Amino acid sequence: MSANPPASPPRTAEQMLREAITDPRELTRYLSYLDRIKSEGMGTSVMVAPLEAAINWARANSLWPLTFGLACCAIEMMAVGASRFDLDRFGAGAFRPTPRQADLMIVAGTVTHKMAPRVMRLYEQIPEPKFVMAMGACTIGGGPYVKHGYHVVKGIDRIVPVDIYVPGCPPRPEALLDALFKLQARIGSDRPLAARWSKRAENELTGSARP
Amino acid sequence: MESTAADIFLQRVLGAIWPGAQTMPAWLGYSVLLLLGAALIIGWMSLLALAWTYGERRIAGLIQVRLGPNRVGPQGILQPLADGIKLLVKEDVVPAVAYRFIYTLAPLIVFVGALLPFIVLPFSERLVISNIELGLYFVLAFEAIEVIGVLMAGWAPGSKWSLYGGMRLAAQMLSYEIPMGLCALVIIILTGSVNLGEIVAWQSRDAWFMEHPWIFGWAIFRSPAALLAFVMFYVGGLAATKRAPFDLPEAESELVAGYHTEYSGMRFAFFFMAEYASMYVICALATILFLGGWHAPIPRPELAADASLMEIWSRLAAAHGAAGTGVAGKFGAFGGSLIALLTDPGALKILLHQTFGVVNLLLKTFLLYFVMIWVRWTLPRLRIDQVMYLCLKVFLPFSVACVVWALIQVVMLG
Amino acid sequence: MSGLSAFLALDGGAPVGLHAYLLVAALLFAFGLTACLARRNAIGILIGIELILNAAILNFMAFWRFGASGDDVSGPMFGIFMIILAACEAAVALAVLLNLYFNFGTVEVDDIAQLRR
Amino acid sequence: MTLLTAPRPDTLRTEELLVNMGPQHPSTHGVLRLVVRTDGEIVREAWPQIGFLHRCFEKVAESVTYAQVTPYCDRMDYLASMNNGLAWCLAVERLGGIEVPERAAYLRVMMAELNRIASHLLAFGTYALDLGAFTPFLYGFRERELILSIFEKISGGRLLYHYPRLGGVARDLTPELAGEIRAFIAQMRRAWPEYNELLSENQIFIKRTANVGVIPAAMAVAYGLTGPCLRGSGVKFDLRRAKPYSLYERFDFDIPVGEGIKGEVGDCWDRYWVRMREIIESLRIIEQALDGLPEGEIQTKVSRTLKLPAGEVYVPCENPRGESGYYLISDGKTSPLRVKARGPSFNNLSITHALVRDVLIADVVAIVGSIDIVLGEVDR
Amino acid sequence: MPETLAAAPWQGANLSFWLIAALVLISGGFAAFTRNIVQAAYSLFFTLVGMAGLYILLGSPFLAITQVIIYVGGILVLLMFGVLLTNRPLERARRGQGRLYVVGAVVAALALAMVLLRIVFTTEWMTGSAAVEPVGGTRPIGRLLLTEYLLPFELAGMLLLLGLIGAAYLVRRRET
Amino acid sequence: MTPQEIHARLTERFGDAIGPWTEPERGDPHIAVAPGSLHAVCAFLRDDPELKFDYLQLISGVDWTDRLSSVYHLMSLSHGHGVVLRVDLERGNPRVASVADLWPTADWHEREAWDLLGIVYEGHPGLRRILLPEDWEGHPLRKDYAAPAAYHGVTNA
Amino acid sequence: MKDYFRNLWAGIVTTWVGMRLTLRYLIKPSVTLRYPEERPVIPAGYRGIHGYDEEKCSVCKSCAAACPVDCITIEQLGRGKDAMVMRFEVDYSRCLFCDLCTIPCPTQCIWLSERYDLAGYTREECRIDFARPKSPEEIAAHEELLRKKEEEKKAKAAAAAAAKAKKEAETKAAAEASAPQAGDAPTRDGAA
Repeated sequence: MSANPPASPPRTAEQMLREAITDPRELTRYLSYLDRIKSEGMGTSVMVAPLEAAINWARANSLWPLTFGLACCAIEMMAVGASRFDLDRFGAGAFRPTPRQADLMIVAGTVTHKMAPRVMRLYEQIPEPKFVMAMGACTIGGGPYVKHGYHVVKGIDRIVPVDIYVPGCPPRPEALLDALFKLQARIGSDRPLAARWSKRAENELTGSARP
Repeated sequence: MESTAADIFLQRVLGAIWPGAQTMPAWLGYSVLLLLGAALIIGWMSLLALAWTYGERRIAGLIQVRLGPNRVGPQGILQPLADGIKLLVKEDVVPAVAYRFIYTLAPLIVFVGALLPFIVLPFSERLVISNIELGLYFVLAFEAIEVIGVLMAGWAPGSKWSLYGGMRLAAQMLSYEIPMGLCALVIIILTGSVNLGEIVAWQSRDAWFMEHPWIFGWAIFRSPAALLAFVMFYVGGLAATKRAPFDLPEAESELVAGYHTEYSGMRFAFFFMAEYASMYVICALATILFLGGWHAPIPRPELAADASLMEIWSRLAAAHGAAGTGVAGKFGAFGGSLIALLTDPGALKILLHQTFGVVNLLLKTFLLYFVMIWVRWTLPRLRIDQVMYLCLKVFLPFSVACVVWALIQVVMLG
Repeated sequence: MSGLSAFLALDGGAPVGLHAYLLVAALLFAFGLTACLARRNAIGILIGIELILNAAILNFMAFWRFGASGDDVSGPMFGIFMIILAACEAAVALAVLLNLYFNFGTVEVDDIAQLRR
Repeated sequence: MTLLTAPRPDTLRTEELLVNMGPQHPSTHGVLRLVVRTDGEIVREAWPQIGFLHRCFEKVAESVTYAQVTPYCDRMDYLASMNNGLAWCLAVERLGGIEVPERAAYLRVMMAELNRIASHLLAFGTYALDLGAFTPFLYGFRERELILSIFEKISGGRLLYHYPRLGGVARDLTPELAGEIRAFIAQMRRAWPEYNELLSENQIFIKRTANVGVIPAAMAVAYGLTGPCLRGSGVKFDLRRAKPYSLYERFDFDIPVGEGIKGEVGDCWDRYWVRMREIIESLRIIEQALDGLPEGEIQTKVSRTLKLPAGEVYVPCENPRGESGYYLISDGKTSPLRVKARGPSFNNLSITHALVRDVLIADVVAIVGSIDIVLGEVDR
Repeated sequence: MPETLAAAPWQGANLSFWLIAALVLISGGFAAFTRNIVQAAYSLFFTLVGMAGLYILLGSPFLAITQVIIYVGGILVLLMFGVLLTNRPLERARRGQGRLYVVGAVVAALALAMVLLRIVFTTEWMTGSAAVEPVGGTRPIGRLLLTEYLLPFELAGMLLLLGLIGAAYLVRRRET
Repeated sequence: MTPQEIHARLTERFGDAIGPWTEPERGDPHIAVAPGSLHAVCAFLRDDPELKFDYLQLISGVDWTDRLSSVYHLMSLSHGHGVVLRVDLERGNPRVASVADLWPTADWHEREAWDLLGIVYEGHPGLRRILLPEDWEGHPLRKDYAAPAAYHGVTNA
Repeated sequence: MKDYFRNLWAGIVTTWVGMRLTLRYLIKPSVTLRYPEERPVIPAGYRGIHGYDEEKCSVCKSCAAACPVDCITIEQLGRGKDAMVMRFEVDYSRCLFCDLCTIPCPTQCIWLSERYDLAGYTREECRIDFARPKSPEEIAAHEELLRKKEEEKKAKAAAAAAAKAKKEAETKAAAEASAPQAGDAPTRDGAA
């Protein structure tokens, strides 16, 4: 028996792939797919780096969330948009009522089986690039309802790929802001031009394999 | 054909920079001119939209005791730029059930509809793309094109919310157009002209038995009918630009996002820019019609000269243009004529005068712009039948009364 | 190329003349008439009528512009009156149409003819 | 899939549109779905579809101990978590015969009333948002933040407090906090007239809400409406008066009812106005509770593995949205046999179908907003 | 060798004419022949705007703008409103027109077009000199409306009023 | 009126359909009603001027593992008194008359009891699932209910 | 007619009143907390992420038992007083922050702290192990200690058993003059 490492390092896409896919033929196909994404990224990096930086900068600083609240956490989400915390300071305050114009889906609250198809559809309706924030314990893993909640989806990552997880029940508004910063940081390291179409692909590959 | 500013520009100025312009096919010349004008207008529209989305968010922030965007760039001024770039690179989605052609066309028509009034909208006495006689009539007419675009946007994507948005706008438009037109008629009656330049000129003429009336020369101070008409015109303008409390076509809490529910990315940005551009058109038009246009509320030195800036420029450019040979030389000549223009005392005088006018107009326009934002963040939304009630049962009788008053005033006071 | 160019008067010595306008008007009129005859939808018929009216206005304008009388404003005057009439006609037609729709649930004229009570 | 719960197709006429409002719709206050049958701008009928937030509370409650149910109760009506926890604790205490110290009862009342204000402020804000005014929402949230900071200090949570515990409350009130509450009361009294200036008295707001969605008193009772929805129809019924609990009988307060000032009795404006006046009444109660707060214990000893005697009990409490109660059946074990939660929003929402008949789309939003539902307790 | 700008300033106008004529005819044809009534209404928009352009070329900007404000802003919006109200707007299935009808109508229209075109191109029209610019400004129109054309003007006003009343009467809500 | 007085009145009127009075040690007393006469009892309770139970607080289904019950909490806003009715039902075939025609509020409560416990309310205008999706299997609040392993492909473990 | 003008007047006045209010607010200072620079004052007793003091913990697992969602997982080496905490993991994708776990703790080694920020890029980051990471030597040492204690215990038990057996034998011998076999030594309990 050995002591656990304090925090496991984030797994690479390849690792996740290997864990997720059992069929060897499928796996080879996906891995070659991944290689192509990577090589395209490498090949064009010198040329497009400044442009990519600009695009990333714009995306990170203009994350329009979808007006989409499910339960308790939605109230804290509203509080973040309100005067005291003022999400608008970071350019993310323009809550869009329609998924077509949104970039960020803050899934705030318990996702039930009845709601799950709608969440999936909303996610699909958001044009690329799209980001998903799982806010609150219920969204991340079923939360308090994980044991006896027969009607609760035990983790939103079973139905849509998640970019950032914000635990809490509900998380403080500051925690949500922190998560936003972390998301912005992650967007900053994206390769939007090299892998234009690849985000969805990679999500399909590495994230939760959606049924 | 009379020689217009366009002809002068084409024949002399362009010719001065590039003598070949004189011999190029006419259609090419017109196309270049067209593109140039369009680029200017679109540039100005984009600038307005960018600046005022930022402005609106900051003002809303102030009203709501918060800060508004202040992180992206110094004090957040790069926020609209980030939004713009993001929208530009966002995936373009066309719903499967949409009528592709009309779906694609709708934002462009809305955009063009918002763009057209700029053709005749003056910035100052001389600074106007086309000073046609029917300026006011033109602006009012081409506001309608935007409505057709919105109707297309409402129908094409096959979404029910969009459809409701489009139909609401149609109903709304049929009600606000009439009182707005009548309010404009008040000014037409008072001034006896539909030319925007003349309307402004009328507002600097002697009034109230004063020689230099300044602020009292403005239409709203010349006649109580005009004051009332101004208020109604402005409120009607709110409806025309789909701003709160008349934002029914895109009522967020009722119709999701109304007619642009299904639009994303750049197409949505077109609607967005069109909204801010038509806000500018309404505010500038209200300023020109009722608030003295480019005339300042305070007295200013009489700097106006008869010669137009274009004349001087083309004269200078022609003088310098002959000297240049080769590309470098031509650019040199262009620069030279520019410098000469900027140092010419006559031209300087005109420039100063025009700049003063532009600043005046923009200040007043932006004040109205601010009021639009202020109203938006204060009032709840009306219901569609209340909009119709307001326009047809309140504004219509009052605007008719204003017209009658204006007629009486013109007949009695001459 | 030169033939087309000549026809279109692009390299000729004068602006396009009366014939060009009359051509456009005639075709538009024919379109309008077809729509009136072939459409079963009442709104389609209305659209056809609008096309015919526009063709007529264009004729008036063209004859006024290229006709002998060059100093009055009879052409636009006719146009204005026709537009006013068209507006009036459209309003009434639409009212009739909505009435039909409420009563019969359709705006297909054939169906309405059959459904006549 | 989406049409499964939609009305039968044969009840529809073809030229009318069947529109889904929600579950993601800006004005359905969460995940309510309204299937509306529209004819142009007119909504002929609306069927509320619920269950998108069904979190199986009742099943969970059967599986955990009495003490462990309390935090789940907070999540029922997450806007009035204090009141919900209170209702649960009262039910358990009554069946278990547990005495609550007087100081704890006073603290419970104080916090419940503060939470009522917080909830009404949110209702005020979101109602304004429904009607297209954005700023009142933020002003409401500004005052709400003050309450939240008080709650944070006394319970450690911003939204879900878990403050009332079986047999008492979690923590005591410090004198500094009492001062803060008094400061809040003063601030709230300053802000209240501003809300009215901005929204309540605004002519557009009145025109949007007066004479819209009128609920006659008899209909309100028949549909089991409670809280501001019932009182908005002019029925003077408040459980704090009718069946006092947690020493409410000691406090002096008025029960605001709809008077039809701007239109008919029982319209949206009346319901809204009842809420606004309840804010003031709650302030009065809090002041009295602060003044008369007795010294003493805040918690009686309750066994960790509490077993209730077999029996059943139903204790209704007056929540911000109406009668909220837990019907608790015990069979003598450590966890309940059955818990049924009566959420006021569940009943209040059921009137929607009867209320939304031949109104404009904008009115649907106004009506649903005036009922002020929280899906957490509708779906449970 | 194309003419230069300086020598032939009217060339732009000619080009514009043909472009606009093409727009008018194509969209007009579409409005007449498309099977989808909503698309017909939308293409009518382009026809009407194109007609406004032709009026400008013919020297009457006033009529052009009137066309836009009344036809596009009023009639077309009404028409579309009617279309959207009565057309089961989201029902994408379209019913075909009767085939026989279409054939007959197209034949008739073609015949008519031929006759018209023949008349157009064979008749010796009595034309004045095109160089004379007719007056089309606002002022003379306004003056004439209240002098020479006063009677038609008043009649038109009366007609509008009657139309308004009639329309309102037709669509009034009948209390049952 | 106290529940006991109400019980006395009901027994006087309905006889055997009403169960015997039992005063519980703790908590609320209830009146047991035979399923067959529930609707008549409820109608009487609502319409009798002295009782006038105009307000139905809630209907709850209960699974006792050997039987099911439907419990009605009634209250009179005008008289201020309340009563609890309980109808015991067979577990295999739980059927009872709907009271949605007496109190509209019963509509949703009965749909919920059907949804979660499978109690059939006869005469209900539209007894469909309310909280769970229409194609959900089973009635979760029954004591022998086992949650499905997956629903529409979303695993539930 | 009277109503018409009254409505109109009310509309104008109330609109102006509302706009005056928002204009007043335009110049009021904002209430916004400039978050990343200005940190909020988290009051004492805030129910944030757990705090855990391993030194105090007696590994009684009553916190885990009190948790309604079983979000606390404890692994240990040894039992009772000698237990060493190998893993004290809280799963924040389940935790309710209800404070129920801190009540039964006899040593106050677990409490809810003022930390709140936990956002991570993966779901695994939501599980936090509060136990101090142990080096292999430490573990080996502890195992050694356990074994020693076990042996001691065994020896003690054996001695006690022997003594008891002896005593019993004596008493029995005294009674019946025949001694039964001593009982088996207690089996060794492995680390959980």
